[in-house]
Amino acid sequence: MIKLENVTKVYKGDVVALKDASCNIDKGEFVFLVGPSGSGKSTMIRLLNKQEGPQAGRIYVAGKDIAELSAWKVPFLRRNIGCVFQDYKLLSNKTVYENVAFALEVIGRPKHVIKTQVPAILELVGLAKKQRNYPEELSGGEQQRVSIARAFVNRPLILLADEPTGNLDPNTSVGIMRLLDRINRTGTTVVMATHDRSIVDTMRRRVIELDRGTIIRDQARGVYE
Amino acid sequence: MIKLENVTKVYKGDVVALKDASCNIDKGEFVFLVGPSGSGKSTMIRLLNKQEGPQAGRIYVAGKDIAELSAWKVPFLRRNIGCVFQDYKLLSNKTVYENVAFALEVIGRPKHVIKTQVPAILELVGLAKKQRNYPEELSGGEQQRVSIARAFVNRPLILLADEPTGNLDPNTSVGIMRLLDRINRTGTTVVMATHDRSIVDTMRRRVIELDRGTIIRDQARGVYE
Amino acid sequence: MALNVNYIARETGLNLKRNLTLTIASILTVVVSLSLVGISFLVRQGITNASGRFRGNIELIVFLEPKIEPAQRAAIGKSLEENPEVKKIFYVNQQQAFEDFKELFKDSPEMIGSVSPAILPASYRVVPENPDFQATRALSQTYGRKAGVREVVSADKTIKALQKITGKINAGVIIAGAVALAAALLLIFNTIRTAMFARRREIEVMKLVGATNWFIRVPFMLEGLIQGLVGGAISVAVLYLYNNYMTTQLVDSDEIQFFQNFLVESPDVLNTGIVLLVVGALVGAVGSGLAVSRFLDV
Amino acid sequence: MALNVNYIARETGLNLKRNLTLTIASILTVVVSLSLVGISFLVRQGITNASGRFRGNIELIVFLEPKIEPAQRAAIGKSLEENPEVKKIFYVNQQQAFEDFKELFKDSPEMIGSVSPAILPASYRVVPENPDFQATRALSQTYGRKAGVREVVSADKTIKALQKITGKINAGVIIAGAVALAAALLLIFNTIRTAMFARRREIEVMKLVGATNWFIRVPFMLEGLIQGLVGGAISVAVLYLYNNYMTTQLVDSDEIQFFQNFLVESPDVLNTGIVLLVVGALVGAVGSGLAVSRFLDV
Ligand SMILES: Nc1ncnc2c1ncn2[C@@H]1O[C@H](COP(=O)(O)OP(=O)(O)OP(=O)(O)O)[C@@H](O)[C@H]1O
Ligand SMILES: Nc1ncnc2c1ncn2[C@@H]1O[C@H](COP(=O)(O)OP(=O)(O)OP(=O)(O)O)[C@@H](O)[C@H]1O
Ligand SMILES: [Mg+2]
Ligand SMILES: [Mg+2]
Repeated sequence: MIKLENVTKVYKGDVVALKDASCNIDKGEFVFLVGPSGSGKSTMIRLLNKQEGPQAGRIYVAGKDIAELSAWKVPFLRRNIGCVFQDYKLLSNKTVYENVAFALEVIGRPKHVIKTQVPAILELVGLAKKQRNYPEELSGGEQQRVSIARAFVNRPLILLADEPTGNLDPNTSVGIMRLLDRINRTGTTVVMATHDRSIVDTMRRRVIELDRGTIIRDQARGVYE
Repeated sequence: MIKLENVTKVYKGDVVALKDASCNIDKGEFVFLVGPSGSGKSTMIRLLNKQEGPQAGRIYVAGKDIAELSAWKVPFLRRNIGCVFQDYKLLSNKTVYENVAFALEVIGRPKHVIKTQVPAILELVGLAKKQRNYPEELSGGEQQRVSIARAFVNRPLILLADEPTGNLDPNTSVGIMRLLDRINRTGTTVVMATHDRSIVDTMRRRVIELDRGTIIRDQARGVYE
Repeated sequence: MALNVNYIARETGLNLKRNLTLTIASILTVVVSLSLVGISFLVRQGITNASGRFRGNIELIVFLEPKIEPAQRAAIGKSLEENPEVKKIFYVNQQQAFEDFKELFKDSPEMIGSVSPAILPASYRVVPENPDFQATRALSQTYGRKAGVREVVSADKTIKALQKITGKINAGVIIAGAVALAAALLLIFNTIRTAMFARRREIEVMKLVGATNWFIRVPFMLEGLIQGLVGGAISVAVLYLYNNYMTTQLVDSDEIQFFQNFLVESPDVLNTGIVLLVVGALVGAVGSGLAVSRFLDV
Repeated sequence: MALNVNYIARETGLNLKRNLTLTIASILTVVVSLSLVGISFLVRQGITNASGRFRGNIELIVFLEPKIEPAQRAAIGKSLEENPEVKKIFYVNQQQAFEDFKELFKDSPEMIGSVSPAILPASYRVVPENPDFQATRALSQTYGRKAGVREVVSADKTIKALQKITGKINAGVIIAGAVALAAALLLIFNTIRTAMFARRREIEVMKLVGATNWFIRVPFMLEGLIQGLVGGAISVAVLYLYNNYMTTQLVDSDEIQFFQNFLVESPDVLNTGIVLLVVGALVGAVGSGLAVSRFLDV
């Protein structure tokens, strides 16, 4: 499903965010991406949905080299990849409901589908009461959950989650992880960057560890450290 | 140092974010604020530095009722309160160095002081190499550490930290907690909202637990749950 | 990609409402700049009208000797009427010449005092078949030599001069109008760009969630179109108020007939109004489309 | 609170550089709108100059009978000279009257053809001591009754009419200038507000870190001042180019002396330029100060 071949990403000022990284993630896998702050986890996720391009190496998503995707096809790639951004990236002019609905409108879902699916998913993440609020009027954890809801409301093939529980209390985190697990069981490939030791240690899934841009560990049924 | 008397904060749409909350925090204390997502932790912090005002109750900071502070005095209150915001609130047009320096410029520190103190504090939070970068060019955890550096570069009387380790890996978190502890030992009152069970359980400091806006626990040398 | 009309309408409406500061700013810019353009167009129209009326179509005047015999005068008239080069003639007797003179100089009574009917020569005003420089000159030479004719004045120089003046004024006003229009376009686009800059994050996020460029662009363009239309409509209203005010002002000043020449007809105002609406709508839509594009490259 | 000059200068410089899109937008708006204001001021100045030159200062003309005795003529002249109400007189003989007439109607040769020196009366042009309506009328009645005087024309009506015309044109152009200025202020403030809106988060954060209102406001105002000055300076350059172009155009058209009346002197251009710079600087600084305030309430 996802394949990285010797991918290197260098930011201006010679910051090597990813160095010669290679890995292969199959359809239906659940992968934790761990590593200290600044080790390149978010960079890897940004490369996968073509928010940025690598300096070297090839990236295949669903069998296609995404470097060769023409600009107008990129949106279609992104529709197959749900993404929970580390900084949420909510639309500040839209309500919670509209933010989540937007991901469905983008793929042209009819109104009645939107009207049933959006409240259902908001219920799942515990935001049923906040539908009419704007992102500014939510707590940090609530905003994070809106981002999670938006990322998988359209049942993507791949779910990239960049620290989706960073601003959530342990109980809510467990709820979210159950949800991710359920989604994963329906066949969605999940890649999740996280700092949460207890989650990684409880779930015992594949763990890829980064350190200063290099993959230093790739372990099935791994732990945080 | 900080005193809340029956404070109630209601947002539009009848969201009761804080309900009849009372507590007393002495100078030099270290307090963890815990509770599920949306329970009112950030609201309490926003009330303390007068980002918002309560509907009922009184809030005293350093012996003064902050509701009676005239508008032009609010900046001076804020200079005594360092704040790590949950969403960092960095100035996107300023580099890391400039962001931290701004907190010193605001209180009129001379240039040579700024020139020595800013690099020192950035070194402490592990960002010595990122001084010339803009917030956009930093990882989530790095941005969070800039926010931390800015909050205590001017040695405030009170340090409010809203989930300062939410985007940090365990090791970096431990480093930051050591720093906070050191600051606390110099006499600074620290109030920290957190979801990190292991930090709270390790430090064993006073814990105030919120649930749907109500203080349900106020325990010296407490644990997360 | 089939765009959902429902989605576009709703999205546009919400954008207009929720970014009220930016909506108002854009409409304000459109109103102010298009009103300036509209007014400069109307002034231009007024000047064109006025210069059209100043110009007669009499190209040749055959002045007769004041003491000419009536028979001689009739002969000259007949010869003129029969000349194939002449289209039409008017006889202006001495009294009429004086009336004309008085009319022309009614604001300069000292000029009127300096002449009397007996002094002014009678004349034939001649409209040549062919209002061409050569033909006019030939006629003028033919009749200048006739007995009883004091002088033939060919108006070609006057007309040239008048044309030069009105041409220059016209060119000046057209340039002013073009400059005002260019300025308006620049200002409106500038405001749209600034407003879009304030929303660049939003556009980026839409792109990251999988929206295509046109999916994002169309509501923004519709938004710009509406802002342009609303702004255009308001400036049309401004234009009508201006024109009404000017019309009453000009008609009021009937002691100075000169000004009435500058009156602008309703159809002209209507045309200018339509131009404003179209310009507003176009620059709003196209400007927004262009301004969005800058941030679509994510 | 003592503001740190160093800080302000650096902060302003960085703001100008790092918000280049907004800086350019603001300067562009200032340039376009102030150029329009400047040009309308210059046109106003030109029209004022022209109408000043059209108006003479001769208020009374005593036309003499064409066949007046030289002695009688001299008597009238003497009487005029000795009259305490009269400041100055000029004698215009028949030939001079004809020359004047030719000069006046050089673009209308058909008028010239209609008169001859013998036809035009000689006249005394009189400048009254007191250019007042009553005094002029009294003089006119006194001399109108004298033998040898054909008619006395008091120019009061002409002057009134002329004043009315130039007054109206002037009022119109002043209004146009005021409208342009108001439009410019509105447009500039509008742009500043939009630009500030794009930076509202930044302002809020500064406030939350403990900055006082003036600490935030002063660099923004300085920024606006500089944008206004730069924009003003560019529009002064536009103004000079415009004036140079117009001057060569007008001087070129020496066959139509009429236009030369509209020439604007360098000091006028300089004054207008200074006004533009001051307006630009003021509206930039004050506008920014006001626009920031909206977001300071944190
Ligand atoms: N746009 C950019 N320009 C320059 N450097 C960048 C940019 N984006 C990221 N970096 C740098 O690249 C490195 C990797 O960043 P990345 O965001 O991938 O880290 P991360 O593993 O997600 O960290 P965290 O856990 O703190 O979110 C960091 O050192 C960061 O400063
Ligand atoms: N501006 C606002 N308007 C309306 N409701 C608000 C606003 N700000 C916060 N709230 C609501 O108030 C409640 C408390 O919010 P607060 O940010 O204090 O939660 P929190 O304890 O910090 O949560 P988290 O751990 O997720 O950050 C939440 O339900 C939130 O939706
Ligand atoms: Mg990251
Ligand atoms: Mg919070």
